[in-house]
Amino acid sequence: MNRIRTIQLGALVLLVALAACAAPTPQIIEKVVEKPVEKIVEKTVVAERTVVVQPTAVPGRDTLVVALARAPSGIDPADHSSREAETVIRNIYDGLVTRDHASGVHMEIAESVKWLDTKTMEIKLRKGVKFHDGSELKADDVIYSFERVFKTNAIEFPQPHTALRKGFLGPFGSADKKDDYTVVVNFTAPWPAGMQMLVHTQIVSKAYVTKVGTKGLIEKPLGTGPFKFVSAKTGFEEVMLERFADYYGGAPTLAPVGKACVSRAVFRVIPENSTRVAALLAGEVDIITEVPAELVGTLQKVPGIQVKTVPGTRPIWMEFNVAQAPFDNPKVRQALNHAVDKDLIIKKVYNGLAKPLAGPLMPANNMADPSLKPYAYDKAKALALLKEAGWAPDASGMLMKDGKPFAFVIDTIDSMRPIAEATATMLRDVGIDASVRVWEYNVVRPKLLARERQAYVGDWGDSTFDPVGHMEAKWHSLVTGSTYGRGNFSGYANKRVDELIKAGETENDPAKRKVLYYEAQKLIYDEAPAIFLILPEAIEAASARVQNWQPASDSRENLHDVCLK
Amino acid sequence: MKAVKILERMLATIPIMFGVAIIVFFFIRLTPGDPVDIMLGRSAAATQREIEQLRQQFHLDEPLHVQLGYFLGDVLRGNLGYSYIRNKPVVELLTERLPATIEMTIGALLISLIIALPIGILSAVRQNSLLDRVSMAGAFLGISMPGFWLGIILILFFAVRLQVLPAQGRLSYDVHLQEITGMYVLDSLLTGNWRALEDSLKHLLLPSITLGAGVAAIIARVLRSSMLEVLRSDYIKLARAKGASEWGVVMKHALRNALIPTVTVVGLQVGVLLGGNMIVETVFSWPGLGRLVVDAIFNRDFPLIQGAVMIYAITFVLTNLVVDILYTYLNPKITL
Amino acid sequence: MTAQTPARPARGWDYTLRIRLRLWQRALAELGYELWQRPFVLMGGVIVALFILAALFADQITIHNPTRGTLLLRFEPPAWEAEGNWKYPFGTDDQGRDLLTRIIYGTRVSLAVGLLSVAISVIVGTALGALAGYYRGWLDEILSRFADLLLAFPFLIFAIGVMAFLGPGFVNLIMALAFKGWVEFFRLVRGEVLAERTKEYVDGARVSGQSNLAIIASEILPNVIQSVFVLGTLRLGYMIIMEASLSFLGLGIQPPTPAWGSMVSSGRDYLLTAWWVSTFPGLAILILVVAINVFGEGLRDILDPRLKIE
Amino acid sequence: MTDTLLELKNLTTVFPTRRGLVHAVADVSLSLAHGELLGVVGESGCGKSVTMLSVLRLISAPGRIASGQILFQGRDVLKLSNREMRDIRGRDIAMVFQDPLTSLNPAFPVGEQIRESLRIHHIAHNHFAREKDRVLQLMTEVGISSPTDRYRDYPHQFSGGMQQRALIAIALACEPKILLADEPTTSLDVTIQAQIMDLMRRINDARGTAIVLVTHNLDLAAEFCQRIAVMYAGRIVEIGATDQVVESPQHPYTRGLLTCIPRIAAQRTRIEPIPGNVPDLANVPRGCAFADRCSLAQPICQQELVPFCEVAPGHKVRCLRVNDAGGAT
Repeated sequence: MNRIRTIQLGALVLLVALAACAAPTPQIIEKVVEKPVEKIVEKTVVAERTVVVQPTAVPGRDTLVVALARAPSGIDPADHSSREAETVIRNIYDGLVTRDHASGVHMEIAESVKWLDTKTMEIKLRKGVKFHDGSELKADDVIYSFERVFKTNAIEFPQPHTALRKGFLGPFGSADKKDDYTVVVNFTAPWPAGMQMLVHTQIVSKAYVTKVGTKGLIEKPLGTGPFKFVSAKTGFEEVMLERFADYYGGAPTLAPVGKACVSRAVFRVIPENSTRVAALLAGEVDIITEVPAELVGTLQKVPGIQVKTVPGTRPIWMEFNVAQAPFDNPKVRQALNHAVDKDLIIKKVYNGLAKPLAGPLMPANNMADPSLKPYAYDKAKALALLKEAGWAPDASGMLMKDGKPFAFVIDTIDSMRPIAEATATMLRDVGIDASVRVWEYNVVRPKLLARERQAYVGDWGDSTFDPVGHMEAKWHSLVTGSTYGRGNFSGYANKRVDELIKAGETENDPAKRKVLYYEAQKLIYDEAPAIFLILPEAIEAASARVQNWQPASDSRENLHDVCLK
Repeated sequence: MKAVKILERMLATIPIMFGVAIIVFFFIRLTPGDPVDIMLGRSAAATQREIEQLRQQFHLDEPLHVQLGYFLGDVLRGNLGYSYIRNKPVVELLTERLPATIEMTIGALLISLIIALPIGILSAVRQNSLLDRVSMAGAFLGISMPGFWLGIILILFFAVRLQVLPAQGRLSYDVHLQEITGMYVLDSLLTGNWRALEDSLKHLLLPSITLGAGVAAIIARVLRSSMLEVLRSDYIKLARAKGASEWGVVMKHALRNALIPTVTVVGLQVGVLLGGNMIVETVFSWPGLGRLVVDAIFNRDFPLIQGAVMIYAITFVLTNLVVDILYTYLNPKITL
Repeated sequence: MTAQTPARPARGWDYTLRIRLRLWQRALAELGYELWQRPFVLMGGVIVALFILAALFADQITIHNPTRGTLLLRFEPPAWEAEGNWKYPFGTDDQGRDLLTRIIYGTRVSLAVGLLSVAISVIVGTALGALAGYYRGWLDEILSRFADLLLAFPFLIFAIGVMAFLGPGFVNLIMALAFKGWVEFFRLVRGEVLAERTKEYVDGARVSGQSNLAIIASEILPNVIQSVFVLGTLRLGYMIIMEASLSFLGLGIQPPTPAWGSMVSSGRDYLLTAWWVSTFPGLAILILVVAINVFGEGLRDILDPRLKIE
Repeated sequence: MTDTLLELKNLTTVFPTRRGLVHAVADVSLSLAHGELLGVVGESGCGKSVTMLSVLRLISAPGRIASGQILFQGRDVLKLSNREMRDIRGRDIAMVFQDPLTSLNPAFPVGEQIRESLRIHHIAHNHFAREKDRVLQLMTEVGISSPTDRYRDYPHQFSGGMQQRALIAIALACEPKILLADEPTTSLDVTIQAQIMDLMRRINDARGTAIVLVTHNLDLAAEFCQRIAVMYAGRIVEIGATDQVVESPQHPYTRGLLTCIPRIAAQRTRIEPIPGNVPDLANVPRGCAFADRCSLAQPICQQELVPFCEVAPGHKVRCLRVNDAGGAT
């Protein structure tokens, strides 16, 4: 036992020593604040570079190593479903358009994208964009890429199936070639979210994919992006890319334009948080993703390490089963919204690196209603509302109604456990006997959709910055077999909200769209099918050698302009 | 003669493997509810077609014995089903990751032997000395030390603080190695790639120590107690009476006999090493079976779990086959 | 043979029982003496006893709620650290819950899972082992083959496999552990019974007209019970480690119920900032298991030296 | 006595135990001449084996030789370095152990174990073929048939008698001057016993090897040895030429040993087994250790250590009642 203690102390001494060396280093956190897309994208940098010491300089190294928390599920641009895959794909493939670090959309392979009418889009392509095999990208490749994503059973490997990314093309109808550099896309309905959604579709080479097939494409991806694929190890545990010498330069409106800065980029999977941080400290990797909020303080004190955060795109709610007592009463749901101290959770659990949510959409969403304010933490109001609903505290302070206590189980997944437990604790403070149960997502999800559970703490990605992909999934009533309500775990069903969501999807006038979505948000906000909790920031860290690096809100980490000192 | 016996012993493992497959088959019967529902929970938009596909794979609509027949037939043909999460045949996933796990297991076994043999021998020879007491106390701790904890401490010390050993992975990104067996150390040797050899050994060291520590403790204890027993025996007295040096007595006469019970225990410990992989592979980002299984568990990837458990069991059975054969060479009395 | 039967009531059941009790008393006294001679073993026993007491009286000896904390008290360091507070001797966890309280309650889970899974293993293993060893034949053949098969699986991997399909939970955990745990008791008892059944006193009992089951229960089992007890003690530590490993992997006891394995696991992300969260539960596992092993091995040396090293 | 090869002077070997210090060998003096056949007789636990192990300094810790001298060819072996001691073991003084099965290393072929003796003492200059030839010769000599075939056999493939022969071969390998034979025939059946004893006698004849035969069987010693020492509770209680000891035993214990064995040759008037038990060696009575079991014991026997009394030239006995005892014969 002594041995353990000694090692333990050794580890502590070590950390203290590391910390001590860095005592005078000021805050080097950078925050990027986005504004709605209509405005000019601006960055507010809280603190620019401070003098830092390099951890371990491997001389003459021109390879950027990025540590991911999970392995990409596969790197076919049409057929993947993980953020890690998105990051890797983003560096090999370019899309017609891309997004900056916030939510602004910029032309990439496309020279211009124009709506001919509400359902027809004309895409003009840049000339001279080369695939990694040297062939030029033309209209046929774009059409082929769209069809690969959209057509039923277009992906033939391993068994014929429909691409996982189909949803991103919305009401896609057909794509026609006007000439080698012009494509016209016909949608079956207006598609206002089209531009934001287009960011997520990357272009593959028709000639290459028809030659090697999907299997070949996965084994050796080939795109037009800043890096070309070199090799991947077992299950994409390590993906190595190298600079594409004939790169056209990327989006002209996003500086710097030109070839990638580093000659090689490596993505390596390090799932354990502590190990990922250790690998950065040891100088084995240059950038790490998904830094636990607790470690921000520690890492900031380490010389030669920079920590950056951006507002994330995965808001967290606690959804009630509104079909079931006691949550069938909106007053109870509002009361619980008032009972949770979001600021304390942000301060303690997220180390200050999160924002409170005001309703169903994250603040950065282009259609988020800025007039909605987060439910205020107000115990008295919560108790008053609960009293109106018939719940009164007994002698021990526990809420009772008709002789029964207010007790329920909050389901959650492992990564959400801390916030779920914190929420439960706060609810217990107002006399509600809430307990937490941790599930695996795949197990609990069908139960939630079957309305078998009582409450669920979880998140839902909102990386398109548009309500589409989000509102219809979370807050539209469930329509089995469609994308509507696929993530509606509360069972919330409001006819008016459904109408508004549907109307918003096809309304092309941004102002009118706003009206629709603002009304929907207000309704959801008032009826509170969930406790609107928080939006955690994405935290990344890098060694000081890494320059010009910016975490991406939508996790589409672009290494194109990152340099190594 | 011996060869025939060994062959017999090898053949005897075949029914065991069959039994393993049957037990693994029944795993899916343990699931409360419909396994297909649980598996497809992941994609809400599970099409009828996907459901049908799954039902077909498991032959869930057939009677049990027919299902078993299909399953065994598939296993015999090397078809362990299809992983939903990874979109790949299970066999492919397992075979591409097995070498990494085997490499680490062998590394851990070697490390544990390197630690355990001298400690076990010395503490028996110097029974009740300070060395004996300290190393036996250490052994008790080593058995119950949580693997991930030791791993992180080792990373902090050797990778972060001293920066002499890597914290994660199997090979540095800038070292090129032509893969033949998938076991990097072996591949480096086969291709005469010394740089890769050094690099892969460095990467192997910390995980092996982490994984091997507990096993080293057990082996040291077993070796010590059997050494003590052997050292009391008459033939050791005789060896001394012959005038043999103490080194000769201990290393030749005693060790050889003390190894006999130890070898059996080492064989059993391989099971512990295989189980420990899951935790250590996660800590050190080692792309082996263990991590695959952990992922599979959280994703309810039943075919993958079945396949992995089966592969583990088969590896274990084969290891013990090797141990049995080794045993006959160590112990002349046993002819299998 | 029937002629023999009337003779039995004279040596009535209560008589045999009394004799047995007296023998047991003597054995216990001897055991106490032997333990007194081995301070380390005794200490191991005392530590195990303390853990058991802590588990039994967790409600009485703790002042905090094991599952309820407040974020305001998140990551209070252990009392002896700079900002420590003796109200939370080992500090608090990520939910601001007192770590010591949780560790004490965690003892319940560890011991309950350990004891119950060993108990089931003992009962099933002993019963089947006795039947197989006594009757031999096809029953023995089937059971032995099945036991051999289970031995082909490494323990943790088998338990993980079973748990992955069963789903996490207290009862499932015990079932998964006992599912493989009985094999060793089966093999032990079967071996002993095989050896015992040929002895004279068994023949004697058979001649005196006792039924087979009665012979197994009253004549053979008392002779193997010591070995079973020793093996059971040693397996207890192993089962506790298995429980912790499964909980660590998220397959065991579900939070917020405090279980050492899941406490260690959920604390590992904080190892760099709040080392105590996973270290103390880890130490608890370490100490209890070491104590059980020291005690168990001591018992083995005293009661049944034949069982040396599994 | 100029012929003395080995001489033990006041040898005392002790073992600390939880119950106190055990004097396994207490103040034993013995001498062995070149080519002599000496018997050391006593019940098990009387210290005879420990005496032999002491000669080779093979007492395992925590036991130790507390005092006395062991002179081999005039040199005190207790003062030799470990290295020098190892040179003596096996080469000058060899030992044959009681249980041949457990004394042979089960992990090595018998032939190799014989060869090891040669190798250790560089008898054949570490020349394998010469060593092997010598081993085969030794095996033939001790009566192991077809040695070439049996060279690679393991101990468990040998019968008990053959194992004992192999042990003797190991002991003889370096042509030692002294052979310490510790109960060499106890675990063997009668016919084999006779063969082994025969073999040892031939060795003594042919090579002039002095043999110390340690046995609990006084008759065996009587048949084989020239001189006999009787030990009881760590001490020699009677020593003398075989005829003296067997024909006119002076110590009641010796007589007890003789009467324990039904003999055909000498008709005994009564058979009296020795009553009582061997005393606890950790707690040996101050006086005569045998007093508690002795029918002739008197209070004085219990009080002080009984000195040797030379009843005839070379025939010494530790008994206060020598004369009375003599009358009992």
